Amino acid sequence: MSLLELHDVTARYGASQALFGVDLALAESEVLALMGRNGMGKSTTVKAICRMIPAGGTIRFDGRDLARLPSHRVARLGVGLVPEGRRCFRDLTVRENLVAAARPGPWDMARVTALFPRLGEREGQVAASLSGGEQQMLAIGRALMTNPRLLILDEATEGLAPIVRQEIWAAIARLRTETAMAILVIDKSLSELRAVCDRAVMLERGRSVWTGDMASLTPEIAERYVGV
Amino acid sequence: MTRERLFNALLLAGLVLVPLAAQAADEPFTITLATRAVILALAAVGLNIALGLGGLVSLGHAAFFGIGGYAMGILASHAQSYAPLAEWPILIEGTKSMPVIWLVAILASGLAALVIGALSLRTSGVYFIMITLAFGQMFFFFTISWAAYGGEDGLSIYVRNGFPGLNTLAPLPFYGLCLVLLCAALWLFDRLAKSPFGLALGAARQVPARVAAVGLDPTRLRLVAFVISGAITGLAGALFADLNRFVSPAMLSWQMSGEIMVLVILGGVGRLFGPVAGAVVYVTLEHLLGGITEFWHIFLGLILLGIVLFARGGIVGLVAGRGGGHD
Amino acid sequence: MTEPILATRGITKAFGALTASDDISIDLRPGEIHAVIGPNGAGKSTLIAQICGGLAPDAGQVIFGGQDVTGLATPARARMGLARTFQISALAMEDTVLQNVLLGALGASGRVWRFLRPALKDRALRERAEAALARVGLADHARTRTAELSHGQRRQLEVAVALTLRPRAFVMDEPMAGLGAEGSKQLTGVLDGLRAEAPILLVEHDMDAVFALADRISVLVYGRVIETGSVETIRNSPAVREAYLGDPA
Amino acid sequence: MSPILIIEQVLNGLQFGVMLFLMAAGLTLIFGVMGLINLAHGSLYMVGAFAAAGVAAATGSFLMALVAAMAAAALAGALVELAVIRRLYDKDHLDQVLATFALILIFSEGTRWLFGSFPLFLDIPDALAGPVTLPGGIQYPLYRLVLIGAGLAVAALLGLLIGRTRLGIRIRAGENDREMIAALGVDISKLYTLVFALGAALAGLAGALVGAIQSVQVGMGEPVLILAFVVIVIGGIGSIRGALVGALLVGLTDTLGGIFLPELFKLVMAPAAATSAGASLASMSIYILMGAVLIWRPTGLFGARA
Amino acid sequence: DVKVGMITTLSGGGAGLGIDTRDGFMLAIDQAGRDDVEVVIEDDQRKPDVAVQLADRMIQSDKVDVLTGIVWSNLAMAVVPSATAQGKVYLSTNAAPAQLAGRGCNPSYFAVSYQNDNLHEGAGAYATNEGFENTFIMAPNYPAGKDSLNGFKRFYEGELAGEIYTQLGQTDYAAEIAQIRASGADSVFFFLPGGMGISFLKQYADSGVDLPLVGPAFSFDQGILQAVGEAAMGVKNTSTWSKDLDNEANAAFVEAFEAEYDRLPSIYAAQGYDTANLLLSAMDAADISDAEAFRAALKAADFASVRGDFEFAANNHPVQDVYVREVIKEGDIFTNKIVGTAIEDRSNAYVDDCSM
Ligand SMILES: Nc1ncnc2c1ncn2[C@@H]1O[C@H](COP(=O)(O)OP(=O)(O)OP(=O)(O)O)[C@@H](O)[C@H]1O
Ligand SMILES: Nc1ncnc2c1ncn2[C@@H]1O[C@H](COP(=O)(O)OP(=O)(O)OP(=O)(O)O)[C@@H](O)[C@H]1O
Ligand SMILES: CC(C)C[C@H](N)C(=O)O
Ligand SMILES: [Mg+2]
Ligand SMILES: [Mg+2]
Repeated sequence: MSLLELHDVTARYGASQALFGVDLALAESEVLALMGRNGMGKSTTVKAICRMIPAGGTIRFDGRDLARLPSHRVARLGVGLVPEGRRCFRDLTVRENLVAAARPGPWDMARVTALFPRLGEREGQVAASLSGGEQQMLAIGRALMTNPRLLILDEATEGLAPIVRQEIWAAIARLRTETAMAILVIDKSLSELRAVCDRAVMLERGRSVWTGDMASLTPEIAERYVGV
Repeated sequence: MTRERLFNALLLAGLVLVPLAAQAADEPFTITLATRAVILALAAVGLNIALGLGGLVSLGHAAFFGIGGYAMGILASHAQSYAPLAEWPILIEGTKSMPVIWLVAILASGLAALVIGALSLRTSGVYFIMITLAFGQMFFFFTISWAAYGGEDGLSIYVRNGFPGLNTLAPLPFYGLCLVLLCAALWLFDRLAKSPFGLALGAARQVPARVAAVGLDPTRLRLVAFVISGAITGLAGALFADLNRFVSPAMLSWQMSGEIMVLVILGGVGRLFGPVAGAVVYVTLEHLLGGITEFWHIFLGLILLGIVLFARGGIVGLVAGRGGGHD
Repeated sequence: MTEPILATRGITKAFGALTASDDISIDLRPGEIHAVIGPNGAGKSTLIAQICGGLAPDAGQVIFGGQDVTGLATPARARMGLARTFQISALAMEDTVLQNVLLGALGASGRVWRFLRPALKDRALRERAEAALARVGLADHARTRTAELSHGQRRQLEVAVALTLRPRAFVMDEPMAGLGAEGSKQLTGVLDGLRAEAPILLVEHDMDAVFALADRISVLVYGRVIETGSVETIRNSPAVREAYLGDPA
Repeated sequence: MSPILIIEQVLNGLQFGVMLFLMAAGLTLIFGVMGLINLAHGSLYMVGAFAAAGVAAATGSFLMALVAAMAAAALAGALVELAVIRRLYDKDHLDQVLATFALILIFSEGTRWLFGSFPLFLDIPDALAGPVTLPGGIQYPLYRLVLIGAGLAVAALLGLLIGRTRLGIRIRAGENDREMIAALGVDISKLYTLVFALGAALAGLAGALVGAIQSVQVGMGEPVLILAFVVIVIGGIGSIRGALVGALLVGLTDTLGGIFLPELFKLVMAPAAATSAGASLASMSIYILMGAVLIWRPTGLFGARA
Repeated sequence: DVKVGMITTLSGGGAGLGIDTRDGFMLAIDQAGRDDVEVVIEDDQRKPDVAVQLADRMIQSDKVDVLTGIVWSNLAMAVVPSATAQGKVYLSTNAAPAQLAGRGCNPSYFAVSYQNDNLHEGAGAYATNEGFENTFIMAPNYPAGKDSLNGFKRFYEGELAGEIYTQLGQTDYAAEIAQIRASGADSVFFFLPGGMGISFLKQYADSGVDLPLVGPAFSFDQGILQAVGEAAMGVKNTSTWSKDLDNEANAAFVEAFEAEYDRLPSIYAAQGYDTANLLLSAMDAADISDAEAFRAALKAADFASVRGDFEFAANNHPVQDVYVREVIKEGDIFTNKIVGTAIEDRSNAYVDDCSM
């Protein structure tokens, strides 16, 4: 059974519609890539799942319909979000950022700082004064602190140094092998996605237009939907 | 024609026709009420430049309103008593001429806005709200104890000031004057909003760092807006004092600042006719509700609350739909 | 060697115990793209802030156009011809895309103190703004409200605004951040063409873009420039590999 | 002017400051932490004072009156939050100003409708009445000493709550990014209702405590409200410590200014004119203080953000 | 027929005063049972600009003949000059600032209440009679406050231990009380109307300073005494009226007021009541359309005042006694009792400045 299931999901920002029908399914422990060019609706899909915007169609998580739940209930069901643009709590320290999100489970302060030692070093610094990359790590760590069953990473490697990026991909790979966590990744680096993801969904103009195994994602398809 | 424009046109037509009808029906008080609405609208248009275009939430605009009022009160009372304002270094006499009074009101309140703005604009956000409030309070307490001009009792003048060629004592001509000034201010607001200055000011409200990065000084843009804004509100203050033939510290109270701001928000922040709609509705409500019950403030409060909660973009937003202004 | 247009001389900046910029001297010569790379938190944005006037250095100078501009405010430097883009898009979200580029054109033209003529009616300003939009591929979106742009489109607009300034030097903080592969490619093309107009000091983590564009690369680690050189030198420097690049994928 | 008098006046200034802090504490909690400009905070203060007066008249117990004040204000606060305030969080300060301005009108006239137009009676309990003699022979009202103690206790408790507890951290996180903290699984709405009720209860407590030595009447909240705003802005919004320091500064400035400025002016002016000019300047002094602090430190003494 | 416009404060913090004024005034009108007076009542919210506009409306639209009701001097200053300039009669139920008594006097303006200084003058005279030699005096820093201290000093012959102006609306008086304690005064005169007075009295009582207090009636009127409670007990205050003033009209008034409104009247109610009766008496003697005659009828003051003998001085302000009262408790209710007369037949200090 799928952990997360979207069927014919639509969404709009005021007068302008952004999603016109997105279908996707994600099984327990699966790693799925959500791909598409800029502005095709990837982040909007994520917001719809997390109930940060109202959406049409059906969204089910672990068999439950999310349509009527407030955002925090979705999170408590086990959806951990690393949002586009990081959105760390600016005035809180690194430690407080992590504490604010914490819920019981294997992921705690120690484990997060083990994954990202930099966060341990900057524990008492307020998030606003962190470098972009440090903030990104904090956002991932914060999502992990909620001990999610599904981790959503929206452009989680944006703006990171290659070496850190490698670290993060390695971390994702580790999460994939060492935990049962399902992961939904949005990223622009095709090669990295190929390495960690089981399957991919392509979005175009707010519609899911292609779904398949990573193996079947041919260069032609990539060229057509993401332009490389 | 968009719905907003239609609404604006209707509002303006109402402002022209209602007092004429009142005149015909011999209901001079309706004209007085309309004059009050128009003058308050003018004050609010002034604030709308700072608030709507510049995003400067000033809770001290009553200071400019009051300075305008005192400009009129002081000049007129000196004219009334034939005692010059100053004899040294130059002789300054009082005057009962509206154009001169207006000019003085604009200059004085603009100057005050320059000083207050230059100091206040070092802060932003909530701190800006509060520091403007503090300056307002300083002026308020100053006028309360300014014995030379009546202190808390304020200053009365016995006859309304004059305007060349018009009988300002009659309600209608005075109303006409006020309406013309309001229209001029609206025209200015409209022009400003679309002008390069307005564009840059709007950007300074949203992303000051960007504005600085293209070579413009956001603080200077805001300061200019604040000065224009204060000057217009000051002009309204002079008219208000003339309407009442009276000026007192009450014009500078923080409640007055709050009321001017309420007019803008009620009508629609950043909307051209927002302040006008706000003032007309507020004055009408005040007038109608007051007659119904002693506890009419409760209903006024409920209506205001309803507008904030259910009409984004104020009255104009409600009537004309979103877009244009901002909230 | 030609005179550098932009240079820092021994810039130092500390935040408490942390030295974010440690005696940095780099320069930008006409016609080049000089990339600054380095790990997260190395001090790249801090360096840019000091070059552009957002932060005052504790020590050292910023020289622009042969003049010491260390004491000048941001707008003054911009008026002298220094254009920047922000790591996190700084755009007027309520305004249209066109208005955002018009703002840039305005800043450059010095015609901001006009109160009565509509900005949109100023032909010269408009042409300048529209040209910049066309260049980054946003011409079709001129009338769109900026809030409605996707992240990637905002990045493009960010560059377009800097273009309108027609500056003597660009300083760009991660212009590619958040752009899709295709977008990066397109923007790489734009920047490539730009260097003829004005040199670019480019902070970027997108190594494909950096290696494709840069004439020189400086590597910043813990606030210090550990190496400056050509793409080849940097690519093969063990120190840079260790601190930043990691193993080639 | 004798040293004793000066010490006593300093004490008065401190005490006035602590009194202001009681009011400012709830305000800074709501205003700083939840990012809400609550002009109606003075109304909750009034609700507390009226509830206390009502209950004190009925039961004769001051303690019951205090409990009633906090309960009534907390209830009023929770209701207001549920009905109005929660629709304002995602709006900007302007809408908050208008809505809470409207609430002032409703509360003030509603209270007058319920309790009539004349001030109510609320007095110091007998056990705390009258002066005590402090070391140095200073006579000082016991009740005011108790006020000082109560204010400092509130300061300490609040500081701990907001700074140290997970609840406090989550509240502050919500202030930075409400949507995001919800997306991390925190029910921010419930949290905010709680905080608002807590802030309201503090206002109610202040209203009852202060009401016992002032007048319990409609509109009593507004002058204090302005002073409380001045206090938290000087201290830096959201900072409990700032509110305390700000309150003491304002208390001292106001008290000592009122006394010493006229004396100072007498050195250069005729006494009558000096008294009047000194009093005028004294009435402006806290605003001058606030202006000066903000010009020097645009985000207040302990504030980090605008 | 006569149409009366009453502008008074019916909402906000000062509403009690306006409500008493209105109720006292209307009591007299109702008692007269006449159908030839009509009263329009409006709330000025204690804002001068609102008062001015209400006056305009009453004059322009309602076409009233007589205006009345304003409680506060600053509102009176805003309304009265222009109302009288437009030929309307203004009868003051309370506020009577010096400016309108002296050079600003007007034949159409009658202060039925007092001249503002009167009560303070009474307090000064009382302090002198009582043998106080070193009084500490204080008032808020606004015109009425300055008039107050001047009025007190006019009749006070001792020394001043201190003279301070407090802030308008001030709520904490610890600093002033400390100054009083340190000043070596033998008595204290204070003018702090409304909530300011309540705060001061409570704090003073709690401070352990026990010098005798004197003040004008404003801090001791029926509306606020209950709120002050014990703290006011025994304090001397000066007034031109008191509920135990021994005359027939007053006894009838107090009884009728209590019967009608279920509370004791205040000085504002008494003044409102007198004002209405003065108006009615003038209507009996002259027609309002004959302005000259009507004003003469008013000036004759041919009505039974609750203050006993009543006549107008040349500047249309009363000549009356100023009494000294003491706060007492009757059953559960705090109220005042007359204990003496401070000045008899007091006119006012501005008569000679008035040329009419
Ligand atoms: N807040 C918003 N208001 C209005 N429209 C929006 C908003 N956010 C996004 N959109 C529109 O919705 C569409 C989808 O945007 P979305 O952010 O989901 O794209 P994306 O696939 O995540 O792109 P990117 O790769 O650039 O992040 C875009 O066309 C964008 O213009
Ligand atoms: N205002 C500040 N106070 C304290 N420390 C700061 C402040 N601003 C930046 N820092 C610290 O200085 C260091 C350099 O930050 P900077 O933003 O310049 O890094 P960067 O090189 O741009 O990183 P990235 O590539 O992630 O954007 C970081 O460790 C950051 O935490
Ligand atoms: C109630 C009174 C104290 C009013 C006073 N006459 C004043 O002008 O304010
Ligand atoms: Mg996205
Ligand atoms: Mg950076």
